[in-house]
Order: sequence, then structure tokens, then C-alpha cells
Amino acid sequence: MSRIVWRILSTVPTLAGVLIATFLITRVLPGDPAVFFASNPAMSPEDIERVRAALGLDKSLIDQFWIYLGALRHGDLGLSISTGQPVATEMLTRLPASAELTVFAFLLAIAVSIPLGVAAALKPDSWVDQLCRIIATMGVSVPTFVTGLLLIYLFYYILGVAPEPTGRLDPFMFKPPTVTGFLLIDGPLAGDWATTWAAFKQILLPGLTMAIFALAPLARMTRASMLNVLSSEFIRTARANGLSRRKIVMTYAFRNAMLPVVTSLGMTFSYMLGANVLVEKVFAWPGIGAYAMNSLISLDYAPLQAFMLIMAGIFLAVNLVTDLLAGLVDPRAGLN
Amino acid sequence: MSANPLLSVRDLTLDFRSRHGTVHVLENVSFDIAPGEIVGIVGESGSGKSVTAFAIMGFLDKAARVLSGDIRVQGRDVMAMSTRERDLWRGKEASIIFQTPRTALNPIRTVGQQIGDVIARHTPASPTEVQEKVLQAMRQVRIPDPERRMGAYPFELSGGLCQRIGIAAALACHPHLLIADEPTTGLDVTTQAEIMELIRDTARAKDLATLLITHDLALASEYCDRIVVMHAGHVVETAPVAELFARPRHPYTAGLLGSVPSLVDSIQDLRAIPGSLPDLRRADLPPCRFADRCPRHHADCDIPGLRLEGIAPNHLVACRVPL
Amino acid sequence: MAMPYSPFRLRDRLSMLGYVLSGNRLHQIAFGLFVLLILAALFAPLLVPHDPLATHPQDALTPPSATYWFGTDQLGRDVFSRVLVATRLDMLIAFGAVGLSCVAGSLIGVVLGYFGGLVDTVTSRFVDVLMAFPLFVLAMAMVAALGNSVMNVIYATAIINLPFYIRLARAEVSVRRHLGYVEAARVGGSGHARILLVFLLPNILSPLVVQASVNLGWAVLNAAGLSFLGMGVRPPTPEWGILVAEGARFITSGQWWVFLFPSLALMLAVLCFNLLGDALRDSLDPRSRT
Amino acid sequence: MSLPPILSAEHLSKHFAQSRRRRLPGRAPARLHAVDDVTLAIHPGEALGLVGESGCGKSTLARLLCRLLDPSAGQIYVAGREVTTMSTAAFTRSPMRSDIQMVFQDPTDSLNPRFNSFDLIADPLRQLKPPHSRAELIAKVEAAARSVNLPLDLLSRFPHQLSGGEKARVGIARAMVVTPRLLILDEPTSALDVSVQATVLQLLDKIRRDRGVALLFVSHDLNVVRLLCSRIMVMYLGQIVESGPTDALFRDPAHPYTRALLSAIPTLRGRAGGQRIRLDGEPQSPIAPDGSRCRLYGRCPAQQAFCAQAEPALTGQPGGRQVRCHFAGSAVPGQR
Repeated sequence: MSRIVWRILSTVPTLAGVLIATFLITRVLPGDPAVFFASNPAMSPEDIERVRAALGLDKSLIDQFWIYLGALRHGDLGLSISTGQPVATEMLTRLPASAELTVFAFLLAIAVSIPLGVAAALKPDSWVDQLCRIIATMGVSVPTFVTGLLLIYLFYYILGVAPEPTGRLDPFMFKPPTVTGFLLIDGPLAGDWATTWAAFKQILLPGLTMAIFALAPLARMTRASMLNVLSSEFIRTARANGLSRRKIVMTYAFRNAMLPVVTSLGMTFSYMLGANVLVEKVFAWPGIGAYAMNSLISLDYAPLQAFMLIMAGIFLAVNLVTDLLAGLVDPRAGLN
Repeated sequence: MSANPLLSVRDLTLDFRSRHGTVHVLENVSFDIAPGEIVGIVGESGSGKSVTAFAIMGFLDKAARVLSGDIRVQGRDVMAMSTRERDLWRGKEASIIFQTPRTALNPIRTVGQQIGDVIARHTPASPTEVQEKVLQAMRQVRIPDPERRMGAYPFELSGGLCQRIGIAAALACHPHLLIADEPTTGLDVTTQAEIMELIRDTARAKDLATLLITHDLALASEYCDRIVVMHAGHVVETAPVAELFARPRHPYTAGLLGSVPSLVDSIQDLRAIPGSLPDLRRADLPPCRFADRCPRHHADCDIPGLRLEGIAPNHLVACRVPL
Repeated sequence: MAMPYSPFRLRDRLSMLGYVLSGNRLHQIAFGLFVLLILAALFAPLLVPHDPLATHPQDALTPPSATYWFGTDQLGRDVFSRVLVATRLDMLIAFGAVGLSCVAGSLIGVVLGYFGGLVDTVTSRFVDVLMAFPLFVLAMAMVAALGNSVMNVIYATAIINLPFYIRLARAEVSVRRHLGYVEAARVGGSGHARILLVFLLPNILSPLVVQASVNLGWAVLNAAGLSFLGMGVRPPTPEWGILVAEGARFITSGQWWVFLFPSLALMLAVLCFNLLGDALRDSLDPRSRT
Repeated sequence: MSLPPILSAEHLSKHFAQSRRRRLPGRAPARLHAVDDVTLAIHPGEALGLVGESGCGKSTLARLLCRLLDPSAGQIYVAGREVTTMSTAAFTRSPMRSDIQMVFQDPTDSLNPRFNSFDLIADPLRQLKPPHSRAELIAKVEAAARSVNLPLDLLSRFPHQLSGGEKARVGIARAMVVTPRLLILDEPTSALDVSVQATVLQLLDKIRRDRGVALLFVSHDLNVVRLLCSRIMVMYLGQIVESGPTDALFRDPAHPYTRALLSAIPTLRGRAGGQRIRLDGEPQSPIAPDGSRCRLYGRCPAQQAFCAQAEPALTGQPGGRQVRCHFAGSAVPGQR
């Protein structure tokens, strides 16, 4: 039990580093936000100073950092300069869109890649193995934005089966009442199947794009890990004792092979979060990636800072969970 | 060779196909083991002793090609078995244990579960019966406090205990043949003695035909009834232990005995065998693969058709000019 | 005086490369593509049929033809010439970024792995923090902070690749530092610097080279992704990411050639580096060597 | 012996702090006692055997004596001069470095795969005793190769092109090329086949006799040590438990552990004592051992209640022997 606590505590230094880094990154961005605010020619240098003081920019870096931390404690992520809205609110409205897309694609990628990798490892050099190899190589070679564009061209322009790539839901449809923020969950909850179906059609292409991106490393890793375990000595012992193939593959090989894969899931998830920015741009998806990019272009640092913080926080949380999961399966980690 | 062997290997010849040509791994390997007998295959690395064991258990990989030979256990042709038949045969009729006992066990399954898997596979039993049989199997290999140990994972046990678990799993379904492939390599001397005594006592008590594969002549001499000496894929000599050590007839056996530290009194008495193993990829391997290293090399040695032949009761040797 | 006991020669290495390539058709293709990419990067300005920046408004958005092999864009610029010329810039970014991060990262990693201790702990923590951010977004932020220029794209790409080399070199060295040959070198009178440079670095070169090859692909993806979003390299400079972004506007009106050909170039380049990485992995892995 | 020892050590100890990851927060770091209070001396031309099972600290002791590791406590003297005050780096630069050389266990691991045999042997020479000309270098390397019966045409080969026995000989030639006065050999033959081992052992004996080089032979194999060494030290859990002349130790082992070790060796000649002496139970943990009891307590067949209350000291016995047992020299109940 204490090891779980210890593992959780071990993220604290990283978290502290993340806080410092997000703070510093936005402070070295060019452009003075106060000047940006004061671009109105009617404003005098005194006005600019007043804005600067209001934003706390006249204080020392250390003081600014403490102010930043103090605000964070209250969930205050600052104000967006370009919209004048609190960043926390804007983030909350956009986070579900990104989260739904990422989780959808993540589950899709896991559902395809793990069976594929296992099947490829069980029959080396068979057609499944070749397919796995092709997918793994292509998946890492095609940029996500190209995948997205190709899918749009094929399914929207040529085949006409996909809806126009303009966000989560047709603008003429009503959103179901927000419970989780995930349309694919809120729709069925409200019994609104038409909206659910429309949302599903919208998420399919961007989800597929992201899934293809995540599929390749996962399938490759599963295959390699499974091959590695299958050639290990304890599998030979299991065969020597005449255990059934089913038992050997499922109980002996699969569970052991999944340990490194589960640990790497956190990494994959993080990559997907990064790829979000590109996919959201291609599909006009109203998520936090697109939001972060727009604020980056307009040098609006509070949303960017919040974005970085949320991303790093999710990364740490996902890694913690996958580590603990792997630790629960692996007695050597001493978690149970 | 014994009248009613439990295991009989006859003229086993096999090679490996590799990128660098065909490796002639085994040629005309023959030997028997009677029930209750412990036979040691002794040889240096590359002599083909492990491959022989793997061939018996049906563990050869795809690169291996059996050219001829016949392996029978209790009169049953092992090589003619289907995959399914062999799966049901392994662990029930014949078992093998390996070196590096810790890595031979599944790291994330308790040792009790692993023994239980074998029992459940080969004998119809309820979970509680399996549990009881697991404890029985653990007691049989003298594991202290089996009730507590059955819940342990391999990493929590010492190497010696892991090997006992391996033996317990191998013997859980009371097979008639046990192959031990270097079972004590990597274990400490004191642990080695305990494991070997366990194997010997079990073989005696259960009338188990046991094949011990080892590079350690002294170990084989202490625990085996009969020894099969292999060199470069040939069986060069086989004889009861006392006779083999008292009067080795093959020059290679004699050379091997002269190089074992425990058999000599001073370092000056130590005799090394000159040269090294022939390259088994050669197409023109001589009839006697020891010929190039042999101090007694004779023109007759190059005549093909060298066979293992009886030279005294129970003593066979493959040499034209035996000592 | 002639060397009586000669060590490895270049010729032996080349013959080994030939041996490795002879075994696998896919590896041959990758190697051929790699040579083509290098040639294109070096000689593209001499090879292009049209000026990549010249506009021909009367020929705007013409499909591929004998004159315009890959068609033209909305300003009538020749897509083929633009794709070909872009090779140089993308290769420059890829090789520059990977070269920087590989050299700096492996030196840092080697030292950390060999000496360990407090510096190692602190630096590893720092790397952990760096890895906690979505690396692509980090690169975006860096380019935004440093300003839009090719050099800054190279630096940003180099920095986000740095952790991989540090971790790899560190892991490889900490495995090897207790090996017999390192201890033997110490008994043989070598100091730490010599052990690092003469004994450890050459022996971990293989995994580093494999990593570098795969990283070339990532670097190309990264640079193209940045310019696709309008960061880093700016139009009208021909760069694959920009070309794809420009072409993307015409997808829903059916002018597929404007986005497809730069996309294909991008994919082929990344594919080539990935396959090359696989080929190197196969050939440098001691288990597959004779 | 009248000559002063080449190498001696007094009260030498090495403790390793356990890694922080395995440690629970708030507890003092546990220390692994790899080597505890070892005193020994090696004289010119002498062959001393160091025997023990895996994990007993014999390899650590070898590395301490070779100045590859810094001791936690105690002194090492090279030809009467204390070297423990020097750093390992300073020792490497001193002329004493060539006097003490080491041969490593795994012949594959201990040869740099990127050097050919010539450079492998020449490397210590270039660092420690740089020759004046290339001709001199070649002459010295060839002489070293001849001294270990290594055919000169093997000098241009790389380690992966050599057999196990050839690699072992390159390792010995590399140590011999700087004309050391002491060779520390860490299980040099344990990876070799018996027939190859025989040649290497005879070679080492010849080097000792012809050149007066002292040997410290570390091994788990008592039989090998018996042939090569005139004196043997037995280690158990970091401590020397018995030492003495080889013949006496084999004829009449005084420590229960030595007796168990000897009785466990498989041998053809029928065991002197007849019965196998079993060590039951698990060894004590080498991490922070309890200093108030005998380290063999719990496994010792001769133990008395008293053994759990006091740790025995290494005491001198007649005939140049030393034993660490409360009952050394006295008749032990149930024994002999």
C-alpha cells in the first residue's frame, strides 16, 4: 500500500517542474500582453502601465510565479486577452470536445492494435503478420494531417458518405443537455438518437485519423512484446508440461506481454494529445488544441499556459494510472 | 543395452539449416534408458546433448530436420505423434526440466498456480483436489512450509527453491520419463547437491527413467548409473559409471577424464585435449569426428561406416582403435 | 611501418552494407529512396522544369499534364517543381535537427549514464518534465517564442528530440559501464574520459544510429506539421507542409493534385527513413550478425 | 615467508547503500555488507585461492584489492605502501597500476568488441608503459601472445571471431603485457569447457612458476582452486570464515561451512567424511546483518544456542590456519 502512495508522491517533483516550465515558457514568448491590450492609439503610456500593473507584469518573476500558483489554487487560469473571457471557462467548454475525440480514437486504436499485434506474433510471416508490419510502417510514416485530408477527400468528396468536416455537430442540430460533455454519451442519455448518430458520423473521420496515428506504435509494440514473451523460457516450460495452447497464449504469454504495452499506453496517449492540434485544425474541431493554436498565433499567453498545464497534468495522470495498472498485474512491482 | 528400455533412441540423425549452410548436428545417436535408471549424457558445448533431449521432447525448432532415426518411449513412436497428442503426452508421460530455474517459471503467476495448471491439464480434478495435489507435489520435492510457499511468486524464492518448483511441476502428474537439462548450472554447490539428491531419490522411489544432461563429468559420475559420452554430435562411448571411469575405451573419454580437476591430484597431472571441435558445417566430416584431435589416429579411422559397438558387456564404443 | 595486425577497414564496412542490403528487397528500396532524396536535395534547383516561385495565372489549377507533371496550384505555380525544391529545405531541417540533438543528447546521456549521482537524478527529472508536455505543442511554443525562421524550427525540433537521445545513451551506457571490458580498461590504465570516448561511445553507436534514422522521419513530420499550421517556414517558400496546407483548401472542390503530390513526397521521405531505421536495426543488431 | 607481501589488506569492508527506489520513505538506507572486515596478504609467487558461493562478496573483494572500487573501511597496501588514501583515479595513473592486473570472468564481456586482439593486448601497454617505438610495441604484444600460447595470426581477429579459450588467453595476455607482479583472476575459467579449462589452468600455473607472478584466484569451484593454489580462503556472507594451506583445509576442514562445501562437491573418489553435510534453511540477509550472532546461524548443523548470541571472531589455529567459529579447535558435539 505504501508503495502506491510512494509512486503517487514521486510525481510531485515532475508536477512542480511542469508548473515552473509552463510559467517560464509563456514569460519568454515575445510580445508584451499589455502593449497588445493597449493597441488602441487612444491609450497613453500611463494607461499601458496601469494595464501592466493590473496584470501583475510589473512585479518580479518570483512574485509573478507565486501569484500564478495562488490563482491556480482557486482554479483561476487567468483571462484570455483576445476574448476577455476567463480561460478556465473557455477550456471547460472545449475540453470535452478534445477529450471525446482522443478517448474515442484511443479506444479504437487499442481495440484494433492489440488483437492485430497478438495475431501477428502468433503467426510470424503469415498474412496477418505482413498486414501488421505494413500498418505499423505506414502508420508512423503518414503525417496525421495528410491522413485526415486523404480521408476527407475519399469519404466526403468522392464517396460522399461522410458529413462535411466542420466540427462536432451539424450547426442546425441541437446539442443534448450537457452531462459529461461527450456527445456520444450525452445523446443516448437524453434519448436523442438522431443527434447521437450525427455526432458519431462527425467524429468518425477525425477519430479514425488519430487512431491510425496511435495504432502503429501500439501494434508494433504488442507484436514485439508478444514475440519476446513467446520465446522466453517459462513459455518453454509451460509447453514442456503440456499445457494447452489456449492456456499458454492467454494466461502465460498475453498477460506478460501486456505489461510493457500497458506502460507505453501513457506515452501513446500523450502523443495523441499533441497530434490533436493538427487533427482539430484539419476537421475544424472545436477542441483545446485549436484554441491553444489560435492563442499562440495571437500571443495570448494565458490560454496557452492553461493548455500546457492541462496537457502535462493529463499526461502525468495517465502515466500514473498505467503504471499502477501494470504494477497491480506484476507482483514484482510490490504494489499488492 | 537393456532388454526392456523405457526410452530408446535409435540412429537419430538430424541437421540444422542456417544461413551459413547445413550444420550436421547429430549423427546416428543411439542409447536406451530402463525404468528406474539414471543415464547421464556428458559432453562439451556443441556436442549435441541438449539437441538430443529436445528431439525426444519434440522441442526442435523449424530449422532442424530429422534425417533418420527412431525415438520410442514405452514403445510409442514419439516423432509420429500429432501436436495434440504430444501436448497431452508432455507433462503426463514425459517431463523435462531446464537450467536457470527462475526464468523457467512465469514471473507473474504464483508457483502454486503454475503447478496447479499442470495438474488441472492432465487429471480431471476439482479446484480443491488440485489444491491438495499441488501441496502433495510440493511436499514430494521437500519444499518446507508448502502451504505458505504455494502463494509465492518466483522472484520471492531462491534459485534452489525455484528449481524444486520446476521439478514439482514436472513430476506432478507422475511421468515415466524425466529429462534434466543441466538442472544445476548456475546454482551454488551446496544447492546443487540438494537438487541432485532430490532427482536421484525420486527416480529411485518412482522407478523413473531419468536422463541427466550435463557438462560436469564428476556430477554425472556421482549421480548416474550409466553415462553416454557425446562428442560433436556422435555418441562415442557408453558404459556403466564405474567401468567408464575405471577403464575408458574411447580416446576422447580418456582425454575428458584427464582434464577434470577433481579427478587428478596435481596440476601437472591435468591433461588438456588438443585442438577443438570440428566445424560441423563441413560437408566432408570424417567418419570419426574426433580423428583430427586424436592421439591414436590411424588409417583405419578414415574408412566410413564407424558404428557404436559392444566391446564388453554393457560397454559400447565408437572407435576403430579403442584403448 | 606497415600495420601487421590491421583493424576494420572501410572496405569491410561497405561490403557488410552490401551484404545486409542483399537480403531484403524492402531495405534496398529504402536505401535507393534515401539516395534519391539526397540527390534531390542537392541538385533540385538544377533539375526543376519550371521556376518554383513563378506564377502563371492563366494556367491556375490545371490538372497534371505533360507541361505540368503534378499540375499547378491556384497561382499557376508548377507543383512538381515546388515539391522537388522543397526537398532541400525539409532535408536541411531534418538533418540539422537530428544532428544537433543526436550529438548533444548522446554526449549528455553518456556522461549521465557513466557517472550517475546527483547530476544524473536532476537531469533525468528535467527530461521527465520535458517529456510530460506534448512535444509537438512544445515545439510550436518554442517557434512562437523564438520567432519564425528555419533555424528556429531546427532548434525547436532538436530540443524536442533531445530527451530520446539522452535516455537512450544513458540507458545503453549504464548497462555497459559495469561490463568486463570497461573494468578491464580501468585496470589497463585508462581514465574516465578515454573510457567514455574510446570504449563506450563507439559501442553504443549502433542504437544511436538507428534512433537517428527513425528521428529523421519524425523531424520531417514535425517541420511539416509546424508549417502546415502556419508556423516556422512561411509561404511562398516551397516546403512540403506548406504545400499540403495550401492544397488542403482545394480538396472539397476536387483539385486533388495540389495536396496529394506534396503529401506523397512527405510520406515517401518519412517511410524511407523508417525503413532505413529498420534495415540498420537488423544489420547492427549483434544477434542477427554473423 | 620472508619477503614482504605484494598486496595486503587490513580490516577491509565494502558496504553498498541500497537503492532509494527500494527503500521506504522515512527509513534509514539499508546497507548491503558485501565485504566485512577482511584481512589478508599475498606474497610474491604465491597462489591464493578465494572460494565462496555466489553473492558471498568474493568478486567485490577482488575489485577492492584491484582498486576498481573504493572500500568503505580498511586499508590496502601495495608492497608495503598504503594506497587506500589515493583515489582510484590517482591509483590508475600511478606505476603501481601495472603491478596489479586483473583477468575477468566472462571472456566475451571483458573484451571490447571493437578492438582486435592486437589492440586489446596493446591497450594497457600504451596507457601504462608507452613503448618508444611501434616496433617495440609489436614486439611486446607478440611476446605476451606467445607467453599465453596464442597463435600470432589470431592477433588481427576480433573477439567474435575467437573461441572461448582463445578469448580467455587474450584476456590473460592483456593483463600480462605490462609485467604485473600480481594477477587477480575472477572466475577466469567458469565459462569454459573442461578441456579448455585445463589448458588455461596449466598456463596460469606456468606463468606463476616461470615469472614469479602471484595469483589471487577467485572461484566457486574448490577443485580448481585446490590444483592451482597453495593457500585457500573461504568466504561466507562477506566474511572470511576459514583460511589455511590447501592440503590441511581439504584434509581437515574446521568450519562447518567449509565442511558442507567440501562435502557437496561431486567427486569420484568417495567422500572422505562419507556423509553429505546439509545446510538447511535460507541464508541470512546480507543487508545490514545482525552483528550479534554467527552468520551461519540458522543453517549450521553444529550450531548451539550460544551461536545466536555472539558473532565468532576469526582466530588463529596451529599450522597457519584461521577459523571463524566458536567451536574451532574444540570437539563439536555431533561432529567428527
